[in-house]
Amino acid sequence: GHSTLTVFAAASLTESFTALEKRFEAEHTGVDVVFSFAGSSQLAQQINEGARADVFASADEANMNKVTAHLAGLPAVFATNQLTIAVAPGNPKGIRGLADLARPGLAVVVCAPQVPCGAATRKAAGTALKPVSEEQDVKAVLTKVTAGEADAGLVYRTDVRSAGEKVTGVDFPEAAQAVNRYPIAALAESAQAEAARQFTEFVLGPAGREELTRVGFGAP
Amino acid sequence: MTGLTARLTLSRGTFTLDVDLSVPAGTVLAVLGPNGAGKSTLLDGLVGLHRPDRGAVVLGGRDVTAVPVHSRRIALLAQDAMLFPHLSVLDNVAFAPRSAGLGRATARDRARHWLSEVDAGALADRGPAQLSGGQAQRVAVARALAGEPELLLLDEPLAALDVDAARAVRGLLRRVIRAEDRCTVLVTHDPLDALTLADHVVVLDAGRVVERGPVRDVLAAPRTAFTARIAGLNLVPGTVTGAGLRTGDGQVIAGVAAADAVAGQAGVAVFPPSAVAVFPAGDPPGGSPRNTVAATVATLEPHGPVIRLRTAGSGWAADLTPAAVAELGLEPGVPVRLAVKAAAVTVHPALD
Amino acid sequence: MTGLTARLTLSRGTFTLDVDLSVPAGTVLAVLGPNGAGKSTLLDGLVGLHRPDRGAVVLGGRDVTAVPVHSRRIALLAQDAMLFPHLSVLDNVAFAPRSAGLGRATARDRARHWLSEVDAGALADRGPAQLSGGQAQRVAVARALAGEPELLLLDEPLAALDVDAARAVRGLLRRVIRAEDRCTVLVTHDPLDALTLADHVVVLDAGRVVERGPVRDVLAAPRTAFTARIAGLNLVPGTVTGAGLRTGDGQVIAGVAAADAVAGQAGVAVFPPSAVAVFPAGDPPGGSPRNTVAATVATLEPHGPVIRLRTAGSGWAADLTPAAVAELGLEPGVPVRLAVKAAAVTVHPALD
Amino acid sequence: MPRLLWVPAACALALVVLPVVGLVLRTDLARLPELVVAPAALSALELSLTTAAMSTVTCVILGVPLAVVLARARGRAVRFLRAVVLLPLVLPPVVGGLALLYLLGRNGFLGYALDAATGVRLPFTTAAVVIAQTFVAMPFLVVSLEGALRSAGTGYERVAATLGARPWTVFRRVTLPLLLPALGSGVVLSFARALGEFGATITFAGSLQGVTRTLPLEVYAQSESDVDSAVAVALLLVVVAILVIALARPRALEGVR
Amino acid sequence: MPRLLWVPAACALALVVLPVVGLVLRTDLARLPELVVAPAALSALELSLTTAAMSTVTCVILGVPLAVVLARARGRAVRFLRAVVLLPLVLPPVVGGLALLYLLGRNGFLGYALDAATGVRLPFTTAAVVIAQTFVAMPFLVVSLEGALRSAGTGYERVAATLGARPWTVFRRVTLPLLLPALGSGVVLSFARALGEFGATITFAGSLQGVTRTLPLEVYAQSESDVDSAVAVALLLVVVAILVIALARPRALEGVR
Ligand SMILES: Nc1ncnc2c1ncn2[C@@H]1O[C@H](COP(=O)(O)OP(=O)(O)OP(=O)(O)O)[C@@H](O)[C@H]1O
Ligand SMILES: Nc1ncnc2c1ncn2[C@@H]1O[C@H](COP(=O)(O)OP(=O)(O)OP(=O)(O)O)[C@@H](O)[C@H]1O
Ligand code: MOO
Ligand SMILES: [Mg+2]
Ligand SMILES: [Mg+2]
Repeated sequence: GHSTLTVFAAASLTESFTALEKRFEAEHTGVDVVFSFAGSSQLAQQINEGARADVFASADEANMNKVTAHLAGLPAVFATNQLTIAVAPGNPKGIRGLADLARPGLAVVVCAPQVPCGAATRKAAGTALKPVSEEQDVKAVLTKVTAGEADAGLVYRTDVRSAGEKVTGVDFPEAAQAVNRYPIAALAESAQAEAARQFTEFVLGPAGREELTRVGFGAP
Repeated sequence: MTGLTARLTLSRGTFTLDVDLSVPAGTVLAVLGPNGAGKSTLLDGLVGLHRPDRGAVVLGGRDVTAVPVHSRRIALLAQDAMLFPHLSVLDNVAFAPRSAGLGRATARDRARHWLSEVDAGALADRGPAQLSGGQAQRVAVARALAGEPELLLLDEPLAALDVDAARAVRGLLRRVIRAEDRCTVLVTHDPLDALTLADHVVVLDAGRVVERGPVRDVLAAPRTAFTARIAGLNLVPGTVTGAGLRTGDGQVIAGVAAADAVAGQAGVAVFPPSAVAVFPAGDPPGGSPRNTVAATVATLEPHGPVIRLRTAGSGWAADLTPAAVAELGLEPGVPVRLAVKAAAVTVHPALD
Repeated sequence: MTGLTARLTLSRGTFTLDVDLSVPAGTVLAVLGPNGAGKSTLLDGLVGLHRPDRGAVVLGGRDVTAVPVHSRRIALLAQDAMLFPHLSVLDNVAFAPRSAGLGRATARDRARHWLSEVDAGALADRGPAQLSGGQAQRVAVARALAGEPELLLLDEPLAALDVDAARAVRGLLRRVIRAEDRCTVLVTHDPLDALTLADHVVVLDAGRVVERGPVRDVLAAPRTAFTARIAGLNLVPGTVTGAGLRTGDGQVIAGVAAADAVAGQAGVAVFPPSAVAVFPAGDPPGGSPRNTVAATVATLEPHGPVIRLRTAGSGWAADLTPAAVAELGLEPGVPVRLAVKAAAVTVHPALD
Repeated sequence: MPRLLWVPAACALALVVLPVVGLVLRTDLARLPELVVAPAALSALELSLTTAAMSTVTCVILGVPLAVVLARARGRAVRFLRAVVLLPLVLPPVVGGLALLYLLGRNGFLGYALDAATGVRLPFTTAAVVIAQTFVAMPFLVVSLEGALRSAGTGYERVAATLGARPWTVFRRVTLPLLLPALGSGVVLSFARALGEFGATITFAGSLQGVTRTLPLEVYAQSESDVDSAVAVALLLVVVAILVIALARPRALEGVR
Repeated sequence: MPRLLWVPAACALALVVLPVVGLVLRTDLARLPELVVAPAALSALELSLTTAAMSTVTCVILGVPLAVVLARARGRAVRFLRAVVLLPLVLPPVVGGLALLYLLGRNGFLGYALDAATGVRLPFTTAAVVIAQTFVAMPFLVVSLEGALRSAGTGYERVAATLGARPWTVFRRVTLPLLLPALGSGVVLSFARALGEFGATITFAGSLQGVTRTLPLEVYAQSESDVDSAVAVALLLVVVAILVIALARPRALEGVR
């Protein structure tokens, strides 16, 4: 038979999971993987309100914890992500680390402390930064940098990777204090427990590893 | 009783209308009155567009006071044509038949009939915006008639019509408003319409009925200055005497007393302008005219085939041929002497 | 020349107006014509609301054809009052003075003046929705006059007015439209207005001028059936002869030939209904009336103080007293004999 | 019309047009065809057009009566209702979506009843998209119609009643036809709002390809990996919307009067 | 008005009201006062009200002339412009913000010129918020006014011209006053849209407390960490908006006619 496997995945997984979908479907004929990409907290909310999902892949553990009641098993971390400083291509302002971001006249944007990337920024950089904007999500930070509006922005490595030529990433050591962990879990209500388990394992396995590394995620 | 009986008290802002009237089936009631007297308001009240404060409207035995407008079987041709801008002339006229449940084709046939009755058959496919003022008015007449209502309310249906159209529509109205089970209320400023179309007349002023009765009686023997003016009659108030009437300033007008005039009571002397002769100022003319009065020409206005001359002083009107006007060199300011034969003057009891 | 000269060709849908006219300063031109003749369209063309296909409007020496509406100094009182719904009556009338640059207080003073001229001073603070039809019309008259324009265009200014108001406004117009440097075009269905207010008249039919001239000349000697009807005159077309006129079917009407009537050419015999006597059918009456014709009563309509009787057959109209009507037992369908004295008939050359 | 008005009008136009021009200039138009034929974009476009059309129809069916009631009924309550209708206008769309979820979700009191009675669960279905879009788009229709109804007045409706038309006939043959120009604007506004709806949809309906992922959601998903292609897809949306509006707004709606 | 209309009207109302009721029921109202006095919420509220008011005023100043031009001018170009005005309606707000950024940002061709000439940089300022809100809200004003202008026709304007009023006077003393009811609706629509604006603001203006973080941005930020408090803040927004609209829509705007 033909069955549909619904995967709720954090928006930042769009690229890697879309690539994984093809490989998974090739290996598991008869299963059609469908994604719902949104903010992790939105997805958690929806699961709590009765969304019929089979798998949930969150961008942080906090949101995964909100849906503990609906999980089929314990969540497993399948990827990590780490902050980096996105600057204009070729780094014209010569930014080498967090300290440089305090330079006067430099327009810096970060995530708002309420969102995961902002929380990570707090953890890594403290309150020393004086940003011109605290963005709602990491893509908004990246956009400001690619548009040339900001001289530097704190984003994830995956974001720098996906932006290609348009930004350069400058890693900084404090980022290691705020590693972001991505957990995945099958959901208890799933009508396709077997396929859900298979997909979870697929993401955690070598194929998943390969695609996730390609877009910049770190190993768990 | 079949026909209409209504007693209405209603207010619009500071204006109050307080009227009762009855129109037997098959008859026409004309409503006369100056601008702002409440004629249109009365029609709105009858049709149900204005909720009366008190009163009742009874039509053909049904009390329709609480019946919604659309079920009253009363058509109103308002002062403003108000053709539906989104419908063709034909569909405007077909509106009432369709609302009564007729099929499109039948309704249109009936509409075509009524359009040709008002001589507007050629306009059927036009939009209302493509009509002249008079054409729109004619279409509005057809639209009101097409509903074949039990009570027909017409607010100045002949205004804006040219003479031919007015004549045609007057003829049409005469035919349709006499239908056995229909009664009609006709608002007009033209006593001619009242005379030719109506059985009875009420005269409104400031929201009240100031005069009512059979048309010819009221127009021949008006008891208010307004009715006398539109009826084109001269009217002199005073006290009834044996030989006629004595005015407030002691002048006596010889005349024929009507049957109901009682000597010593209030009365009015009534005589048509055509009965008034005009002489140069100075000696009163010898001969039969016993009532003469000195006056000054105020205005001269053609009135049908004659010139109607109004005077300051007495305020009387006289109708003269243009030749006489020229011969006497009459123009505003010229002093004259007016004469009227007593046989032409009737004296009626006055209302107050 | 001061005053207005205009030559306009313009079209609205399938209708085409093609008119030229001139109105010397200080004079009034009346425009008559049946519904849909193009009277309102003509005014729209003059004021600039309709762009002419060809033609020019010259006012006081200025060619205003390309001048925008608001700079033409032409006021238009349209058929529909169209008072600004968001302004009080006073501010409606003050609109033109204010547009001319006057201060609010001065403009309102002027507005009050004009309002009292049309006897609507008491309505100053009302909203247009609180007026009766005739009150709105009076306010619209005041609004048009308050601009003190060079050219005044009036489209049926007296329709919807009661007799007193009509008389008052007629008097007002007579005063204001005679201003030295002003000329006026007055559209009306009422020959009375033309007679009392205008110097010249043009009669429109189907977008063309079919008759023009000094008012009295045109109304006394109309050359089209329409004008004859509204002027209340009988008009019989035929060929001018020495003694009068011969109709298409050989009947001869004795009459007085006008100076410009040439024997053998087309002409019209003209006589007033008041000159027509009515006798019972049968033998022609002995005596002076030389023109007699057999006919059947078609309609009877009161007309001022008389009854106007129209006949089938000849189509002539006769004015009778109600007493005569009663005495002769006249009603539709009764056969009669009509007579008119030759002295009362004038024969004019016809236009075609 | 005063010539001077062209100055602010031109500014207004510039404010609207220049950014879009800038956007087009910065877009790699060469890639557009490739992006347009991408199955994800196509299915999102199709979904967007169907759902926006369906929610516009729903808005009309429910909103026109509501506008008439608000414009014609009298009383205090109506004045209050008039303000209530504006709720979805001011609610941030995401919160609106949340509200719908709380109402129609598994734990919502209506959603629970529905599930128990029929087994139907609305969230994360195409129906949910339509509901979300209708929720946010409805006030646009209602407010614009109500204004038009109010300024049109009741004159013609009264005339129709005197001609014997019962209320329903009056509504169908007079009120509605005279409302057409305003209905045209209202439909355009609500269709556009539905087409661009993002926050309420993603919250209430999720973002499942082919089921609930409309074009704005697709743009959002795209933007995670490639902003330029997201912009290109957005331009596709714009072009399609303008075309649909231009074609679907026939003469009749532009004001016959 | 046909009684039958109450049925769909009630459905429409339910669709609008029930979700909000659901929201209120699920909110911890006890915490509301505490959330409302939070400085972040207060400063966001203040910013939202000021910027929405300013952009509504801008919309009126620029949008009314544009609506008049579109409704009254003739010609092909105008038909085209009429469609162009709808652009911000259909553009996903985030893309709209991007477009503004591309135009007025440091590297945008207008932004660059502005920076070079005056040293003014718009992004990340409160002015940017107003611009973004004006951009998205303008079409609502223009479309609703244009419909009204069209159905009102030019009759009274023509009468005014015959009374010697030059075009500017006609506009000021006839067109505008007669437009008031529709302007009322238009102002409500655009104010509400500006108040709820999220995507374009965050993209073009960023989100900095007290400078550019309007209430919807605050709600969104809150919702990531604490949905309940986000909802509470959103309800605050709703209450304030309804109050402002109810107070700022005086009789005059409700149709004097
Ligand atoms: N769009 C149109 N298409 C065709 N004919 C039209 C159009 N608009 C107006 N007309 C016609 O133009 C003619 C002139 O109209 P106009 O309003 O000037 O007449 P009028 O002389 O003022 O008549 P009335 O005495 O009834 O006011 C009418 O016959 C009318 O039907
Ligand atoms: N809202 C209002 N406030 C005060 N007076 C009003 C209001 N509405 C109407 N009126 C007055 O009511 C009176 C009656 O108006 P109505 O339209 O019935 O008069 P009418 O007899 O039809 O006059 P016309 O011959 O001019 O048509 C008028 O004097 C009018 O000014
Ligand atoms: O959408 Mo995210 O990946 O929760 O920041
Ligand atoms: Mg009236
Ligand atoms: Mg006319």
